Amino acid sequence: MRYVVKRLLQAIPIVLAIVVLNFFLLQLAEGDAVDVLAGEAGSATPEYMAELRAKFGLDKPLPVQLAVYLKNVVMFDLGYSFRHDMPVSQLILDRLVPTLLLMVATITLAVGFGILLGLVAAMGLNTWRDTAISIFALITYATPLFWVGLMLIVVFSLNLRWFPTSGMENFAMFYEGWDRVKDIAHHLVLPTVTLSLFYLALYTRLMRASMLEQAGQDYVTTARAKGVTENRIMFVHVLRNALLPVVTMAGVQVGALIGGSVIVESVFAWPGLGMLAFEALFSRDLNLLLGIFLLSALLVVAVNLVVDIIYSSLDPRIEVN
Amino acid sequence: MTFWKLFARNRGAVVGLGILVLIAVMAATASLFFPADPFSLAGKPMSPPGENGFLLGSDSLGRDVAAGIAHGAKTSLLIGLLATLVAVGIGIVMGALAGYYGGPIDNLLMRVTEMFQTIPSFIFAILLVAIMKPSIESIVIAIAVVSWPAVARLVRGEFLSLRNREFVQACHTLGMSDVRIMLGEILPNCLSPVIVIGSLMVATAILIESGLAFLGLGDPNIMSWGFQIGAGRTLLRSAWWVCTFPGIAILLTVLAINLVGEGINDALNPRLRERT
Amino acid sequence: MTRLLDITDLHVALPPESQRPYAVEALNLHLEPNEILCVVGESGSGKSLTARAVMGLLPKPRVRIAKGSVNFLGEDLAKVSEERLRAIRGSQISMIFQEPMTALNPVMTIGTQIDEVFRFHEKMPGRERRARALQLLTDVQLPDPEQTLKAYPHELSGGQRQRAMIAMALALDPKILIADEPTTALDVTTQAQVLKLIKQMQASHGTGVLFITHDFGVVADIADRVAVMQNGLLVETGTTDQVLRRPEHPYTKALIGAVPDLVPRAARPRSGATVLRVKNLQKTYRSGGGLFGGKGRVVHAANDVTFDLARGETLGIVGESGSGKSTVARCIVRLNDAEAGEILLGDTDLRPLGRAAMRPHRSKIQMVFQDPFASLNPRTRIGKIIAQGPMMYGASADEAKRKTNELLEIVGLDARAYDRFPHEFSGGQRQRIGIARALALEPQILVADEPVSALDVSIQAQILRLLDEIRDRMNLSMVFITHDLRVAAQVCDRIAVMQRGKVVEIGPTATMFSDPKQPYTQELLAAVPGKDWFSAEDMARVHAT
Amino acid sequence: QEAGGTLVYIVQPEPPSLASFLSTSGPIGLVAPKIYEGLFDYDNDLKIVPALAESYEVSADGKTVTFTLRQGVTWHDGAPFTSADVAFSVMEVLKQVHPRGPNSFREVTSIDTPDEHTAVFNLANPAPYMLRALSSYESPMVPKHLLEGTDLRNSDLATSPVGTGPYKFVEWKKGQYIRLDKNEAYWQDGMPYLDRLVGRFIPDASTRTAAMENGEVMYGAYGAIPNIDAVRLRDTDGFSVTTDGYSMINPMALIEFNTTKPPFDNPAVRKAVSLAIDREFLIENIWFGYGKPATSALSSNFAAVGLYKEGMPNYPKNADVAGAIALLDAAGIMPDANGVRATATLDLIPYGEDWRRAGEYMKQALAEIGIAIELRYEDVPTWLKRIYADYDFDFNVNYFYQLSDPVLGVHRHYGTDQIRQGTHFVNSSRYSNPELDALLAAGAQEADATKRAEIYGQVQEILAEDMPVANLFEMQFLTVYNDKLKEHATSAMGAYGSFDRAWVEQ
Ligand SMILES: Nc1ncnc2c1ncn2[C@@H]1O[C@H](COP(=O)(O)OP(=O)(O)OP(=O)(O)O)[C@@H](O)[C@H]1O
Ligand SMILES: Nc1ncnc2c1ncn2[C@@H]1O[C@H](COP(=O)(O)OP(=O)(O)OP(=O)(O)O)[C@@H](O)[C@H]1O
Ligand SMILES: [Mg+2]
Ligand SMILES: [Mg+2]
Repeated sequence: MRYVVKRLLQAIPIVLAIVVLNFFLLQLAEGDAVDVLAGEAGSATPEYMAELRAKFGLDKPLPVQLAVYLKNVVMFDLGYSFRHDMPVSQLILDRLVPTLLLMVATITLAVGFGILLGLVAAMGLNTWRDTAISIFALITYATPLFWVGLMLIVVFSLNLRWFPTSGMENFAMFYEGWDRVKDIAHHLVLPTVTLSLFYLALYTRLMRASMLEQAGQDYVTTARAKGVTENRIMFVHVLRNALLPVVTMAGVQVGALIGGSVIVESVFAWPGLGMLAFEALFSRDLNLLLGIFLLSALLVVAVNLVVDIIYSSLDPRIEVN
Repeated sequence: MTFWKLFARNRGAVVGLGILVLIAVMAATASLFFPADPFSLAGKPMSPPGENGFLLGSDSLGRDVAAGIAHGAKTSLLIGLLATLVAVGIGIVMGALAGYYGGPIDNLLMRVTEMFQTIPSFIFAILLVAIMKPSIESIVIAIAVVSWPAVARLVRGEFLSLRNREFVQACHTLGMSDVRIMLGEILPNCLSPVIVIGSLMVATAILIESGLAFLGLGDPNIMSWGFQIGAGRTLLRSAWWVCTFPGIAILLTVLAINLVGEGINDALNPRLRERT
Repeated sequence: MTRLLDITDLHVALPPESQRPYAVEALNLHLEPNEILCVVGESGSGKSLTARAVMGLLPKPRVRIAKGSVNFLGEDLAKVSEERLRAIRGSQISMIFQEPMTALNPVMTIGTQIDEVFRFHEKMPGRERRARALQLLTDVQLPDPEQTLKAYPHELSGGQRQRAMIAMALALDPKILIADEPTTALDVTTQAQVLKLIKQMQASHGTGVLFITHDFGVVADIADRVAVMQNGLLVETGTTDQVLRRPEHPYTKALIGAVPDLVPRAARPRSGATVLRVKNLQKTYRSGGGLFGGKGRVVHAANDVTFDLARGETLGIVGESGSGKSTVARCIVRLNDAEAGEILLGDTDLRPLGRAAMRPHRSKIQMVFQDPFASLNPRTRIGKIIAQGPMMYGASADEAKRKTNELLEIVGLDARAYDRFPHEFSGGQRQRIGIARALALEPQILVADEPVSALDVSIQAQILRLLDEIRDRMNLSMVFITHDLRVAAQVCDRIAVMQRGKVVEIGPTATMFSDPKQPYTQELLAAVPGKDWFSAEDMARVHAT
Repeated sequence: QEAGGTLVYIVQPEPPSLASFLSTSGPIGLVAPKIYEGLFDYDNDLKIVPALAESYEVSADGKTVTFTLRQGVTWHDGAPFTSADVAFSVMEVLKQVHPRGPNSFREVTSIDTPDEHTAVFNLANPAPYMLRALSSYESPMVPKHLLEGTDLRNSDLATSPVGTGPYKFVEWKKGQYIRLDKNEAYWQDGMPYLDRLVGRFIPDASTRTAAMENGEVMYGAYGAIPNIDAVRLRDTDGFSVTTDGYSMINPMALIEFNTTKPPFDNPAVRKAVSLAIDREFLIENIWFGYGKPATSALSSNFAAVGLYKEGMPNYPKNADVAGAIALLDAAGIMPDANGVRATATLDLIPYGEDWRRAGEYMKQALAEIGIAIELRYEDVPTWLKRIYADYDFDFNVNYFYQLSDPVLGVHRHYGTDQIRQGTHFVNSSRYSNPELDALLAAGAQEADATKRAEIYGQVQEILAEDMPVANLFEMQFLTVYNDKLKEHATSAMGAYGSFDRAWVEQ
């Protein structure tokens, strides 16, 4: 527990640095939220726009704006999204659940299948199975995400009618309770599959390489010398050691997932944070974007922490302390 | 065994290299086979492949898809290579300094690296392109900026393990300067993993570029595969060829680069050397 | 008595591109119950592959048995099914490996790993298995067996891990125990304990042991019979006495002749001039513990180390692994920063000097490293490796090249070496290159940190001779670090014994060996393997035959 | 008809808010008019249809307009709707904070409310165009009791609107949908037929089409379904495409030139550009046949009210390259060694792929007459700032709504008073012509139809010669719908209408 607190404390400077960095980066972008709002509203007078700027605090000098923002962040206040007319924290919170759903489902699927495929490939090294898996992994990796997404929609939504095209729920029905869970799961399938296909390739290859590496280690020979069966060697001895790099990788990837899913969220109209960030950027909704970056940083920190804890439970040599 | 012989043992890698060479040749000779501007309205819009003199069909404005692929190869490869070079450059400098000096410098540089890693990379790339305006340069910079941390971590790891190796210490006892040790002694020894990760990064860069173009953040003046896909995606259902052929081009290239990368990896990995 | 194991005409084929077609060729070897057969031979001679062939653990399909039979109690192990082999492995024939760290699965407890042996060979309720495991750990004299069962490999010391391995190997009372260099990775005192243990266990179980080593000291201590291998061929076999005292084959003779004598050679007179004086050197390693505190590990690797070094003298530093020998060496050449004390080179105290201030003094103290391969940049040509030192101190390219060629000649390499890469040389040659590099700067002091421990005995002897020659020729002073007391006896004028960061005893070599004062020194001397065997007289006899 | 059911339709992009009294943003229009109502609605022939006002009466001098309001109308929270709400909506809200309100109601000096159901608008000058700006999209009536005394620009109504319309606001799930349920207390008996409206946000165009084909959504307007797919769906059973419902907005695609710097400070070059562009090519290949080549500064839709003048020069249907080159030659703009007469950067409006295609086409087309173009694509805020705040551009493709009257939608391009730096979608060409200014001022107040037509005839002639803005084509927005959906286009407002009569075949 103390360790967790310590890790989180260590993350604070990084997170603040990210905020500052992004704050200035976003200032480099031309135009501001008021331009966008005014542009959307139709004609708006410069006076009105000045008034809005004053209201949003955009007329103050940059350091002051930054100071105000930082002060708020320290007090766990992410500020207000002028474009959405809502507190940033509420907006983000709304999107967090779908994002986590997609992320967790994707990671689970990608890591799960990646491990499985990697295992199968490594065990049948240089057989047709190995080759087929390797080719499959490469192709899924090399196909642009949006193409996969659109094709899945065409095949599974339009032709086969198995899955809905987009969205997170059936909006004609507004299911409740258990039906709603099933409905959401139904909607989750295609985006998850699309996104996982990409990561699946990484994990498959990583797992295969890791298995092969571990299979050459001395302790495997020892186990053989003891008369342990090949299956046990693979699944008990090698697998656990081989999982270590995969776990590390999964930790790194979670952070990338928030951003990496912009395309998938866009294609499947999945209400995640990636799309929100994307829109926030183009509407210069600085507070919102900073809020998302902040959250993503926290998420990465948290996930890394979890990964480290998992890691230490897989690898007794590492102690969390 | 020579590097080439080791490399050639991996059949996939040789095939990949072949494809890559073909694509490079295509990029180099694009203007020979398709002398016209790939943006020019060459004929009847939306011609299917093989009709109206379009080998791979034409798009909604009547632009030749084949010409676009040939000319786009140059852009896509260029973006891939440039972005990788820049990323590898930054990554090596950061990683080398951090790994070599360790301690507070390492701490600082690694925190910076981490910072870049906690920002969702694709969004970050979009942000950079949006700020700098879509153009080849901004796309290259954006891809490089989001890609270097991986290289930095790798190089740092290598430097950390190599800096205590005896041959490096021998250089210390000779009184060699730090810069010389870093550049002349350690760096050459960690180039192989860098080359491997670099080769894969080229592929990733091409994919990122196509993703950016999909979101409308490509350079509107330059033909690239990403541009073709971005422009053709709404036609996916009515004129499949507009978006599919460039997609296949990307797929083949990324595939080829990956195969080559794996081949290099196998050839350079002493552990795998003993195996078939 | 029936033979336990009878290997006839064994051929182990290597993959096509290897340097020789067979790793093991036409090998005939047998093992009787209750005997220890030592297989010796230089690195790469095929010892390990022989052992693996017996176990059915060859890295198939690239390396396989091409011909011959391995007869174990009437069964030909070269032909039986994988199933049958698995049943035999671990129960009838078991094996111990060289590296105690990597040979155990790092993520499984010792208990689980021992338990596997029982699980796969005998139907036994869990409780009984546990009791047996506990008994085994007690038998191999592991402290606190209960605790050890739950421990992970990294929580044990090297010696303890090797004991756990032995426990595992002996779990089911195998008829044959194969030990592939089980003590090479251990320091002398631990090695002595482990050897004793193996011998005890073997005697009490009546096991036949196939013991692979390249250390003749070890052979002398435990073997009943010896087999000598060279390049995949069995060149000589016989009882220990026969082979060690009356070797027939020139290769065996050469090997035995290269074993350094434990009787110190005559010390040379000390000259008056002191070149290096080390006073109260302190070096502490702190690890673990982060930004916000937490307890780290603190190791006093050098604790109040004081000695001096006269011109032309060789000072040996000996002591078991982890005693701080390397730390002292590294502090002297300023690869590590000591936190207190003085390192006086002439009148200059090197300790407080910064990187830049140190540079002019660098050339006066040079170092020879332990591992000849690791100490040479694999991507740099030999010529450049040697020449870059002088060039850094202002020599012209021609001058440096001339000097390099001269040095190559001194260390016994021909000038063609200049344009080649390190991997194109043998271990001994590489170590010569390392020495040439150190000499290129014409240092006053040479610090050699275990310069020969990575080398075969025969090559080791050559290098030691070379160092001797050079020292005489250039009137070098040398700090020579080793854990091998035989080597120390042959090289050093004086010896400092280190234990836990402290110099416990220092004095002329001869006195050290004949009249050790400190218990620790006595303990070290007692642990030297085969110390009753290779006396000067014996050696003389070997050379005479 | 059948009552009941849910209509899921596409709202794209997600609206920034639902405050239609603050913003005319398109996506707001797709939702808010279902909740708020205006005094009038308009049918497809632009005839007035009573809504919150049952009737109106204009005094002889045109300076007083009296509206008789409907009785028994209540706000969604139960409060009654009265003339006080009308006075408040126009005077305190629309005239103050609405983007177009100050223009639409500029002549309104005060509003008298003699009783709860009568509102008398007092005008400084006659304002015939005002009666065309009373729809719920242009001028929504808002609840006085909820807004009075609050900060209008920061009102809760922006995210949870309360109106008098056929549907009540229920929920807005950001990034997903807005849900409206039937207003049981709606003043039109038995209406609306639908139980529920759900506006869905689907960012990707191809996915929107797929969702339409799959039956997940039934209605998509304002280009929600790309034209190419609309064309395909039009020929598919079960789906239809209509161009009805856009007559009030009158969209026009055009080029804005920066008339203050070369090369487009020269009218000859601007005209040459207009000549060199093949309007039919654009319509055919980018908008897939939907659209009509522009033939004047005014949309031909104004022919109905007699303001459109035929036969203007310089708006060819197909490219007149020879004519363009002749113009340039005559103006002394000669090609250099590479055949380049002028170079310029074309800014692309960041509102969709079609405009990028149009830019790419124009680059090719203008190369023919020796104008070398670099395309520039930036995101919305950057682009807005560049064009309307910094004036840092050569020319840009754009589109505008000409709306129901030139005063509302056309004047803003050309008047000297419309050079308002920092204000979006006004005279960014910075074209200034006193003669034209006078004509525009006269046109705004002229009540007599023939005189007004004459004035606008002159306006069109001047603009055809000076061409500060080159109109390209009259856009036809498409509404794609599932055939099960009926009666969704009864209003001239189309998708910006109330859907009160829409119903779904079960
Ligand atoms: N997996 C393998 N593939 C190919 N060649 C091998 C393999 N293992 C060993 N060899 C070769 O077989 C020969 C004998 O190897 P072996 O391991 O038996 O030597 P050793 O006598 O045990 O040496 P050491 O003392 O270094 O352990 C060597 O030349 C080695 O290069
Ligand atoms: N960089 C380091 N960080 C922390 N502890 C270290 C470090 N280097 C050495 N030590 C510790 O310091 C002690 C002395 O190490 P040193 O390498 O000097 O021993 P040594 O006598 O040379 O042993 P060996 O014979 O195994 O080479 C050991 O306990 C070791 O674990
Ligand atoms: Mg061996
Ligand atoms: Mg040491």
